[in-house]
Amino acid sequence: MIDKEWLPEGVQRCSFGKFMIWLAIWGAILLWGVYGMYLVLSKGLVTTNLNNYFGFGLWITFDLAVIALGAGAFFSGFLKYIVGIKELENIINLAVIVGFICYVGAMLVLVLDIGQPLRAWFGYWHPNVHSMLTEVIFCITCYCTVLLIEYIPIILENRKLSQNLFIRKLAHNFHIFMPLFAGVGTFLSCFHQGSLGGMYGVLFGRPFAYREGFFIWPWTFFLFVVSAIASGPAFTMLIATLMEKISGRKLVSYDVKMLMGKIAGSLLCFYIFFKILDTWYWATVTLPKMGLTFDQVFNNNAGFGKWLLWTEIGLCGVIPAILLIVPKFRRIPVLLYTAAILDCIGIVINRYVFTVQTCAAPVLPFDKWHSYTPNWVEWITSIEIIAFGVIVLSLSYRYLPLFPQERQLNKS
Amino acid sequence: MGLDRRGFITFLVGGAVGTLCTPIPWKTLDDVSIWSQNWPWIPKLQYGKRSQVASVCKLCPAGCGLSIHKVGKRPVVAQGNSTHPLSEGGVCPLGSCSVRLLYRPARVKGPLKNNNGKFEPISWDEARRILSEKLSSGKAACISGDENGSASEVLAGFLSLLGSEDFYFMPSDAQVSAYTWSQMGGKGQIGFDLENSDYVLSLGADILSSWGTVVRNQKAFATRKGKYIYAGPVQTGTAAAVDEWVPVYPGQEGVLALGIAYYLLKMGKGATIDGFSEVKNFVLSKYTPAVVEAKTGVKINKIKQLAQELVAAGSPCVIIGSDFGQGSGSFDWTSGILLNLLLGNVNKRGGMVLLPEVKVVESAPSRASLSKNVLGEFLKNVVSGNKKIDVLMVYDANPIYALPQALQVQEAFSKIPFKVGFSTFLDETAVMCDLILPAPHFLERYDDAYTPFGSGKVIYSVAAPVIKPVVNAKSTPDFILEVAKSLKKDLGYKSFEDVLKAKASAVGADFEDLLSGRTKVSNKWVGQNQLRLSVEILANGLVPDTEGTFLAPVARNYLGNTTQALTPTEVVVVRDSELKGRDLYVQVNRTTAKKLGLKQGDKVKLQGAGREFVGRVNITETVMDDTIAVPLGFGHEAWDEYVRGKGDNVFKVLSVVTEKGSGFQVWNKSQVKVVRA
Amino acid sequence: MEHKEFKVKWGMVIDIDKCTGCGACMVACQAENNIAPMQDGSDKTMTLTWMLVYELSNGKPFPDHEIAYLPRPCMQCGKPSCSTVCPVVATTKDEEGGIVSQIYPRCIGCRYCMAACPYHARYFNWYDPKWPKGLDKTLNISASPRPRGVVEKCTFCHHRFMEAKEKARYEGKDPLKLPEDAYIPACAEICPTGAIVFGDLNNPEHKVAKLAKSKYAFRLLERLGTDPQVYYYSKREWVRRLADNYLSTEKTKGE
Amino acid sequence: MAKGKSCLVLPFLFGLVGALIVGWWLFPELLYSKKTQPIRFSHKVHVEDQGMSCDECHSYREDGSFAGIPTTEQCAECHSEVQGDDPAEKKFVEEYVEKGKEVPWLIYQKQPDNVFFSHIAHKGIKCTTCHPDVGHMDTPPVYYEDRISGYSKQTMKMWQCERCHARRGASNACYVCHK
Repeated sequence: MIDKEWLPEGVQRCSFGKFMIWLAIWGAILLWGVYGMYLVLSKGLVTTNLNNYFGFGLWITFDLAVIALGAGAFFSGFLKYIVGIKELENIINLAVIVGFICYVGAMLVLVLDIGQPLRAWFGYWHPNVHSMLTEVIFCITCYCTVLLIEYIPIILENRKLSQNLFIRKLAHNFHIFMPLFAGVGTFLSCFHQGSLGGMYGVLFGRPFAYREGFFIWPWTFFLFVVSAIASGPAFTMLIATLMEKISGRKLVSYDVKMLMGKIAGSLLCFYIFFKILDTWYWATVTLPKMGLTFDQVFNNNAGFGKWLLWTEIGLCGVIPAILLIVPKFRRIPVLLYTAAILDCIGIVINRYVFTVQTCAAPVLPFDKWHSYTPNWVEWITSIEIIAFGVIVLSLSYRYLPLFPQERQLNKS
Repeated sequence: MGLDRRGFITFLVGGAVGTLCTPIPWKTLDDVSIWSQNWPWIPKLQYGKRSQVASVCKLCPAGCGLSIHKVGKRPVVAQGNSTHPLSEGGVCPLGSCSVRLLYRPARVKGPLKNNNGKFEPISWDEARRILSEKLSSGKAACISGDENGSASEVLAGFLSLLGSEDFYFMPSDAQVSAYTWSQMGGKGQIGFDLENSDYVLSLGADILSSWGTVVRNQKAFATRKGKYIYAGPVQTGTAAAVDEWVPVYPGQEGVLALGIAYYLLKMGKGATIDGFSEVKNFVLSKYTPAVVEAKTGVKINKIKQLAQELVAAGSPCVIIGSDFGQGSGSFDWTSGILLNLLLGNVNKRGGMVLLPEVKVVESAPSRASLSKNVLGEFLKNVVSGNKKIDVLMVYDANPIYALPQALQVQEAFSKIPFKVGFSTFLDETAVMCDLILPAPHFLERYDDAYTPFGSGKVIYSVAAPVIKPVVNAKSTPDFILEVAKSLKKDLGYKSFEDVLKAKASAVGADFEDLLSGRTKVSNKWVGQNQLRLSVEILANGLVPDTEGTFLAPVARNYLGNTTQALTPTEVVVVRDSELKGRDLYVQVNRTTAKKLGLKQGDKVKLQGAGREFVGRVNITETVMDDTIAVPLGFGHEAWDEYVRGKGDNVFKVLSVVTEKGSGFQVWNKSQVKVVRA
Repeated sequence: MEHKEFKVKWGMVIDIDKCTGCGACMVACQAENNIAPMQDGSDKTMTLTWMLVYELSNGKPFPDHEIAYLPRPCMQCGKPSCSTVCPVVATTKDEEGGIVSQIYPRCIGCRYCMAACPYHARYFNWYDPKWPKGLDKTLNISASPRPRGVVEKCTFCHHRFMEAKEKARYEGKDPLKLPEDAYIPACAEICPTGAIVFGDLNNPEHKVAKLAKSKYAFRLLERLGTDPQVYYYSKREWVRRLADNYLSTEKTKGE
Repeated sequence: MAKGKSCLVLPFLFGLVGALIVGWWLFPELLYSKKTQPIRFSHKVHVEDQGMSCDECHSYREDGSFAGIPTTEQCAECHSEVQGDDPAEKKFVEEYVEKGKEVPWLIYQKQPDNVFFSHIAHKGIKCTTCHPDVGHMDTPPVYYEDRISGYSKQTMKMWQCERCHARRGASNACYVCHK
């Protein structure tokens, strides 16, 4: 193997050629996505299916979804470094990288999504402190930097690189400061997960999204934070499992996975309780106050039926919450994974309806429902982010000691 | 000391730190974002001194006075002239686009000669030489779309000097009304004094959307003293705003008029006209309420109520007209006029008034005699060979697009060996001509409008060019005067400007005053001799309808009109219930749709007059039962990318009937067969 | 959120009963504000129509069916849902007169304001504005052309306000005490039936102030709390009811 | 060790100083293109020799707007024919007056189209507060155009407007200046 001396010690990896083919496949998708980006940047957003009704579409949904799922990074970091749950060190590296990928991807998509990317920095230079989106811009960029800083020491742990004394020392210093970054990251991430939710909750012109608050205003601020940390760990755990399936090697012990499942599950219980409360209050108090009924803000013909809500709260909320919180179920791998998948799907649906259904539901009584289907440019640029993630993760897995348990688990 | 790797890295770090302390990153970031305001394809504003000049809109026959706003020497936008009696500061959507039309991509850029299907640019001198040569040896005819301008007078006068009587206006209610009135022994042009009326009943005429002096109608409506009632098959803009909409089957408004007349006669109303008793007996026996209800779809009670309200009004006014401004017959107008006569409001304040005509080109025939020239009959005779024409001149008109029986029109065109199109835009007619001699946009030429049809006053407006032609165009009447000169025919004027000056003095106005936007207005009415009325005409309303669904074409100013296709600026005004992509919507109500087995969005064919019209179904309750409404103004094959290929042309499926007693062609009562495509 | 009060509050009263849906206001607006022509205009999901005329229906079948037309400019809300969400201060409500501003060179095109506005009054430049050759000569020098990728909206022809102030200054008058007809937007100016009336809602002398107090006056989606500066007027109850969302048990406001 | 350290300081300094020179000297040189006015217009001749006052050419119009630079038509009120022996005047008459063309003057302070600057609202302030003092110049100054943004180097930046507005208590609402 050509890259033998770059590989972590004592682990097995597939042949370099095979690895290259794997990279080439994803690289091709990435390139296709880059072409999509080129189209968008050179010809404008007219190349997408976004329109006057759907200013927000797949991209923002994708953004919010990956940011929520990427929450495993900050929350695992928080639990490991601040709360001190030691077992999490077995998966924290992966959590950080997944988070990094999610955030970089989100930023890329955001740059595409705004009509004037060259002015993206205005968010810093001319900020409107009243806007939730300003907070999002601040936190997302700052947290992205934090994740980069957290990612660097993992890179520096590469066998070949760490032979260098300076690098080794540097990596060590990074590690010392890691709790600090974890803290900063937790603050930033919490804040902007909340701001993302707040973005919708404050839309008092959009009954579908508008939420009043009990003690946090808008209420979605709180719900988005909790839902993100209720799905992030599950997502990290799923990625680890997926990597095991693909590589055919054991990477994380099932105990750690169950721990992640338990964390996600407890939070999901907490979240879904408040989500149900919130939905109930919104349907019975907020909407009628605006002159609307619960029935009016859903429409099967336009693709925004109530089934979405039942799926989100019931199938992808209550059920995984039970499966994850009850140890008996958690111990059965199939149930653990299914529950985690449902959990993630539920959060994606949540982000989707807040983004797209908010725009689709007519507010003017004489307006009508509109439907939206993303076109290939939107899809490929989103898939491109996934390809980017796969490549980063593949490289990281191959060359960096991500999983402390890997050697142990694959001894036989 | 050589620079090792670490040294080099430190050098780079130093450079980076240094660069951050220079304007490079910050200024570049800033400039690049400023550059995004200034992409090369974003136009720069060209500042200058603002001014306003008066003009007169010639995009439709309504003759609104415009105020053209200029920056430097460039006209920028058109607004209504607040001192003009027909616009009072308002202007319709089409008129407000007039400046932008100067640069419409479809403009004809210069004189063109058709060389075996390919248009080649020629000079104006050559054009004059070719046309003079053709005219000196052949029989000429002319079609004009300019209903109230002196350009038509020049053309008609020129034609009669050439020994031809074949001058035709594009068909319109103005023509039918003039013909009907002169057949009744009446004098002058029919007008409606809406401003002073306290009860306006519009039978068919879509007065607030497209009919007659639209903007002036709207102004009169806004300051109305009493009720406005609109009877028509479709809930148009007029129906939306007026006090009451009375649904009536397309083209049956004349029958409704006689239904109302029935009650007036019963109330003992009369009129001093020849043969009145015969007329009275005829109406009372033939147009009984039951008959009228069956024909019009209007309930007996409603007919009676309208009659009572009209009688109760102090100065009622009944307007009659085609739902889409053309295709009406003498029957409709006779019925409407009869109603006004019975109400005793003819030449009365707030009623139907008669306005004098003015003519300054001596050789031109009078309006009354020109109104007898029916274009459809002419084209029929050309096709059948009864009429041999060598040269056809078309001015400000698009007959190939805007006449029913398109096949016949095209055939007639192909039988005429030499056609000249005096057109501003490359329309369907122009592209079939042998010579295209671009007429200037109205803002680039002298032009006038004398008492637009529907106006209740005599109004004469004249406009001078606001800008030099932006293409190589030449005023058509001036060109005609040149051709006349080369043929040694004397129209009595050196230039079109002189014609206008003569007209100004004939109406008793100062030419310079007119140019500055001060319009000549007079309230003079024409006294009448004894009128007559024939029962034969009135019998036309009793012809049984053919089988099929009623077709109600709908004219809307923002969709363009018979001469001007949908303008680039108005494209966004088109509703999503009118057009989707390239498919035009036809409108039917739920009941009719059910009857015809149609669902929302279905593709349908409307079959009529041997042709087919394709559209999609939009179900809306704005259309009365058994009726299918279709917007006019689509299905263009020429012009530019803003209209070409959008929708279908409803003129194709309009069926033409020759009216008994008048010989007029009528197509406002068309019916079509609706089939799923 | 802070609710700014202004001495002058520019407002509109649109008499729906006078509107014939002719579209003149829309066309005047396009020209006045330098909106480039588009090829497909009936697809309202892609067009730029700062002023848009909606067709309202009373929902009944023929022959009880009625229609009305509702021109919809920007409502210039007293409590805008759009300006507060803008991340880069490209839209504010801070100038005397209460017009909600939109600054194109500042806008990054995030479209958050579009998501926030319940009136669909905000428009994104999806296309590169394309001017057929020569048409750029008819551009209004008062309104700046925009590139693609920014959001724009009706500004009550704000440039006319600035020009009216300039003229008042030239004539030695107080630019903040403009006479009623010194400043009116293009749509109000062109409307052939005079359905659109414009003026200062805070000035009891102005026609708008009087009309807005009528029992037939109403605003769109009042119960959302946006406090629009555009009023409508209709004697038809069904029209007024369509202005806001009502539960079936609720009475129309003003009834 | 000491030697090694000095080795690192020097390259750092080289890099730093080099970047500073490039950034502060070379970059502006490259960024701006220099342009001269199409006609060498001498304010001096008009103001000092002919005794003309500024507002004979730079005046307010009746709608309160500021006319800025006069049009060729206005200039031709005097310069319909060549009067003196200045080649610039000859060029102006031949190329612009006789052809009826406007001179593409370069305006040092030209604000973008999205700015509505009302001269009359700033009437009390001296012209030279914002404009270069060209009144007595024989040759117009060189015009620097930013190659990236396309604007004049001297175009006032928004913060400058805002600073002055703030100092004078004028409103800094967006719509005070933007259109």
